[in-house]
Amino acid sequence: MEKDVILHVERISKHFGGLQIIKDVSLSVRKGERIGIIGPNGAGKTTFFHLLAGDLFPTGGKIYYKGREITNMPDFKKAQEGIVRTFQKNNLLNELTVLDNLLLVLQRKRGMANVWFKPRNARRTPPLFAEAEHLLETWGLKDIANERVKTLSYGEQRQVEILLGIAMEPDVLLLDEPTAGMSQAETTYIVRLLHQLPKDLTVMVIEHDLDVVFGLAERMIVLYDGYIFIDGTPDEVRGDERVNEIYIGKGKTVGA
Amino acid sequence: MNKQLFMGVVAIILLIAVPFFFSLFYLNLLAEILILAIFALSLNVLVGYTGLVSLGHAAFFGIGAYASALLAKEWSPQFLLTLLASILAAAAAAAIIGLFCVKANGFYFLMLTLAFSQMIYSFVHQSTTITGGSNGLSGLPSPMLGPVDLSNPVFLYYSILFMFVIVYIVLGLIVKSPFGHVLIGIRENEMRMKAMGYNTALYKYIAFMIAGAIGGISGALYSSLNGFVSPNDVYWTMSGSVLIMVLIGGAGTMIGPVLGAAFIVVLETIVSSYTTVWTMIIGIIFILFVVFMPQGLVGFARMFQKLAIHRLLVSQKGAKSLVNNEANQ
Amino acid sequence: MDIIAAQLVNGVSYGMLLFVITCGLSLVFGILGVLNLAHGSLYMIGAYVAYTLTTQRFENFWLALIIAPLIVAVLSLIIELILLRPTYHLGHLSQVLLTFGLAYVIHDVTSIIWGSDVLSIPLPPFLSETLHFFHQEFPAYRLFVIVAGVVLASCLWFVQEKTRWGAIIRAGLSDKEMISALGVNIKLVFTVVFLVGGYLAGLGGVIASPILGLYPSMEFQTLILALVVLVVGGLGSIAGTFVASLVVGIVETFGRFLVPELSLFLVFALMAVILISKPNGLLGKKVMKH
Amino acid sequence: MKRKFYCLVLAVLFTVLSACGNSAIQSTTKKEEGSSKKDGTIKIGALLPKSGVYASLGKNLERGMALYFESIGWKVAGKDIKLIVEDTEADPQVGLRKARKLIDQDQVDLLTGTVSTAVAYAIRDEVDKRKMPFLVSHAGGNDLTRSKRSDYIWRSSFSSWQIGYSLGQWAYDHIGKTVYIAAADYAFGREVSAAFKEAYTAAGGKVIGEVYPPLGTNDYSSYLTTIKNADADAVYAFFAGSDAVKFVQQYEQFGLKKEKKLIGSGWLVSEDVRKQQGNAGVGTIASIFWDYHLDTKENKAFIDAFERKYNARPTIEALEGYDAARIIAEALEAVGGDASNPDKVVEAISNVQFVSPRGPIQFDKETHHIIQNMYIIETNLVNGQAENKVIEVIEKVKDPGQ
Repeated sequence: MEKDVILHVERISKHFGGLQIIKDVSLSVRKGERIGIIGPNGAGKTTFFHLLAGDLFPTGGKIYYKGREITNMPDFKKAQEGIVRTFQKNNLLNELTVLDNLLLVLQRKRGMANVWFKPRNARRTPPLFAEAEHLLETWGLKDIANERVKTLSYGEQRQVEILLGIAMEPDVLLLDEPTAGMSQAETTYIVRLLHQLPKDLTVMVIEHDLDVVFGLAERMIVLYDGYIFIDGTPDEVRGDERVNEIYIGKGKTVGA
Repeated sequence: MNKQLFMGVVAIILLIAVPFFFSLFYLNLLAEILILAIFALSLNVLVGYTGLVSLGHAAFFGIGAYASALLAKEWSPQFLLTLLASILAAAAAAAIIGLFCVKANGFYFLMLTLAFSQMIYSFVHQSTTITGGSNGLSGLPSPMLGPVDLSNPVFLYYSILFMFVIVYIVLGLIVKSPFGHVLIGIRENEMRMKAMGYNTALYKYIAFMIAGAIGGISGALYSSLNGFVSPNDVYWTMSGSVLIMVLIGGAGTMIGPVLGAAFIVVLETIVSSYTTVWTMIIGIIFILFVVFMPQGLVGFARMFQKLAIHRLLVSQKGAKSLVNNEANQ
Repeated sequence: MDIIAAQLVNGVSYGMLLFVITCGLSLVFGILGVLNLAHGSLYMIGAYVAYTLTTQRFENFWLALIIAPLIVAVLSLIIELILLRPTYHLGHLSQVLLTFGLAYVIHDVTSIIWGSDVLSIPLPPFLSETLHFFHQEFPAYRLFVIVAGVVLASCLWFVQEKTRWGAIIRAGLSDKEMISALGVNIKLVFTVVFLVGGYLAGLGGVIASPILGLYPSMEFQTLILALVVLVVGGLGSIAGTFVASLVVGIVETFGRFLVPELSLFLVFALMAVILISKPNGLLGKKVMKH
Repeated sequence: MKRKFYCLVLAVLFTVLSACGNSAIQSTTKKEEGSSKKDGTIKIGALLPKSGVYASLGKNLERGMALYFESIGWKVAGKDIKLIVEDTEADPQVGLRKARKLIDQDQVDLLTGTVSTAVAYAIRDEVDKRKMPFLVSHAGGNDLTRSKRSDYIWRSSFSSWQIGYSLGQWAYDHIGKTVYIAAADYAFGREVSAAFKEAYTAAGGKVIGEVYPPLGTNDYSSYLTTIKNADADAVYAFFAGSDAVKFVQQYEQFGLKKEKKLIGSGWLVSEDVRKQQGNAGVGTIASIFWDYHLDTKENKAFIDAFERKYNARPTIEALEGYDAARIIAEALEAVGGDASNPDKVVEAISNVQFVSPRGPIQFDKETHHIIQNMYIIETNLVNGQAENKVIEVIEKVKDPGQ
């Protein structure tokens, strides 16, 4: 295995009953790579993420991370190890404020989640709050820090979703349709954010908006019917006629 | 925060003063309310903060009560000893039961906890030679604190009050701590908490044990206060009524379960002297709460407070600064 | 050998009794998602109404079997319209609590109307006879209960699988929005389902009470039993409820036969074992979260 | 500002309340000087279940008491009688709470009642500590007049032992040499069957098997099939209330009645369940301390009065309430209506004896338990109705007290 390979997937597959969603997928991801994943609906993109993040376990094959096998590592453990995913549909702590959502991430990162008898507030645990404030400021979410998530607009919730993922300080970030359902302005904003991500962070992104994904990715994977259809540079994918066929065949046009 | 502390101190002073002014009946009633409040607070850790609705919490109350009673009867009535034994016994039971229960969610969790508590009930009910069967154990020696005999209701009341304050403070700290916030996070969205890297099953397990251990405390206090234990302590109706206390009082708040316990005990004791249809009254109140006051008595108080403040703001000039001043004191 | 066969018949008849008690609860929960904790209370009303009808009005069990469940159905229609329909926005948990409060209210209302004495429903002569087989004797009424359970299960199966209403209901199980898309008034579906659930509860009351008797607090006993069967079978599955009824009935009967000391313990142990090994019950649908 | 206000309220509250007296501190430090009130009323507290499974028993006890007190115009030794009934829900905790309310709040002179033995045991220490005369009018747990005996607790109802033991010899002589025991699985059921077993085996009989279905069992079919296939001459059963209805009915339906005589305690075929059993109870033999068809003039008078007032047959619990009320009234009469000294009150109770509707009764001063006749009754069909008939009297049955 190459030295800078961070994630290595070896012939994984996933069945649900008689249905095979993922078929023999193999993939090597280098540290710092930006990979876009596209494919028609039902191609298995989100299931693939579930397998990587540990929400589901593969029925066959192996996953290696930093040289270690993690195939059957549970989801929370993978998150701790640095494989972090965002959700396709907003999946936040809706009754809590943005700040509280963020603090939950930070308190674990800083090893404070098991403090029992000290209240968590700005006076008693200042470092947490300082860091949260800093992050919110950096990401331009300071104004809504004390709003409950459920009162935010969809686009704002999306931003919080991504912020939580980044705040985890992952090594591999799996973004599941980060701009879905966003306005043009919000999309532009998110894309700019994503461009600012640290260079050594590995990012895999599922995205239907091809403009976004081609702008972001240096490597493209087209999933079709549970297997890797094409794995190449954005230019190769763009030039491949079969890609258009897949989309059209499924009644969809490439967004470009 | 300061205001809260002040209110707390006032409440404690009032509770300390009670034996000087109220008759023995009210003192005993209050002691019982405090014990059931501890019990409700312990369940609230699960229901209110972790989002796990248990219908088997009486198991820990009963285990605590029986452990304390058996120890007092067979070995030594030392209050601290029986209390410690009850906590350990209840925590151990929670450790075993929790192992199976925390994997389940929602309704399945509820039914599993019910199943385990009913199994314990049937054991208690059946093991006549140890537990006295359906008659329970009575005639327990009165608890001793060192050389002091706690058979005097006033001393016993103070011991119970002391335990209540301790439990309230400890739980109050826990739910505000980072750990407590993890529980709240699980209540809101367990999947997200996992994605954040939290081993939610472990946290639920710990919450289950905390709730069990504190439930054991309340059971031990109950057997010390009453001088007897009965299988009713373990029966599902006990789990049901403490659940009602939590829900009527306001789940997920600290003071709610305490108010709920007081409310139900008073209703059951006072109202039932005048009418036999007090279950109907509880039922109607319960329905009204669910429809109009989903946050329970606490929500009611808050709404009232808001109204009062609002009125103050409207009626008085400069009232706003007054309110602010007080909040900052 | 005969005694084993006899116990098996006992188990099946007890199982069918459980099914008759539980199917209404299962139906309502499966479609509405609301666990109706007043189910036992509706069962009790059915039983008490049948008692009044058989002993004071018509002195005819069959008439009571037809009328009493209808009265309970009307009552549950009223409950749905007044209590549940205006509160759907509060969410399922609140509605469960509502039905619990309702159970408390009904508890006292029935004790005001019917008192606290132990009562029983007299049976028509040919149902109170005793039949002989396996060199053992069985009350004819037990066999009637088995038949009633099977007929009820077949009816429910037929409606669910073979009729338009069944199709709508099955759609409702998986996707509430889809029903609306089909152009069906979802509120009407809910009302009808709750009404049918009430009817079944009442029917269960009439059929089961000649065996189980009528006494104060019977509804909570029944409710717990029904909940156990429901959860063992798996939520939202009538077939699961049917299987669970048989399993619980047979296991409990043989448990009482082989280890009578554990009678009280057994049914809950069975439930715990099933829930631990199959967290969604015997035939429950796996809840997919994504 | 607000804080000052609170302190002020607190101070005012303290001063106002301290004027009230009767605080817990006072009553636990000072010795109480009798609770007799100057207003000339005697307060009697009754702890009875008014809700839950035993509600109808509580109701009948209350009716019986009211019937007797009414017959003496609610007056004893020139003082008014006030009866305060509290609902115990047959739950020991609630019972204790209510007992404390009656003692502290209502300042009753005397306690009576409790259907549930668990409740009686639960309040035993409180009653003993507070020196409150307590006449037990139903709860039959043996230990109440044995190991848990108290100077202030007397029992006018029965003990489990009396019920079970009285049938043992008779069953051996008249029914058969082998029995199977089936009893509800709770202390009462177990105590009664143990007492029966004691007498029956002492007489030479053999117990083939025992089974204890839980209280409130739905379906006895499994147990009955087991019993049916056992080789016993008779079945001794202890069930009460709805369990008795179900058991006796199913006993007949599963064809046991033809093969094995059903015998047991009187609650198997008592007034409140016999009608509901249809005719399933016919042929049953039972032992009990009173029956509706007991042919004495005292019983006739009692039944007449009860039926006139309530338009229903009295149950055995109504008789218990009636007798308890009479014992209380006669004891109070003997102390001249002065209930201030509990020791004198219990002394007076111990001396009460009269011919009750159930026959002559008096207290055993050693055990504090009632000495009474036990009756063997048989259920027969009379005009299409199942009715009991007394077939044997066992006189002056006395609990051994240990």
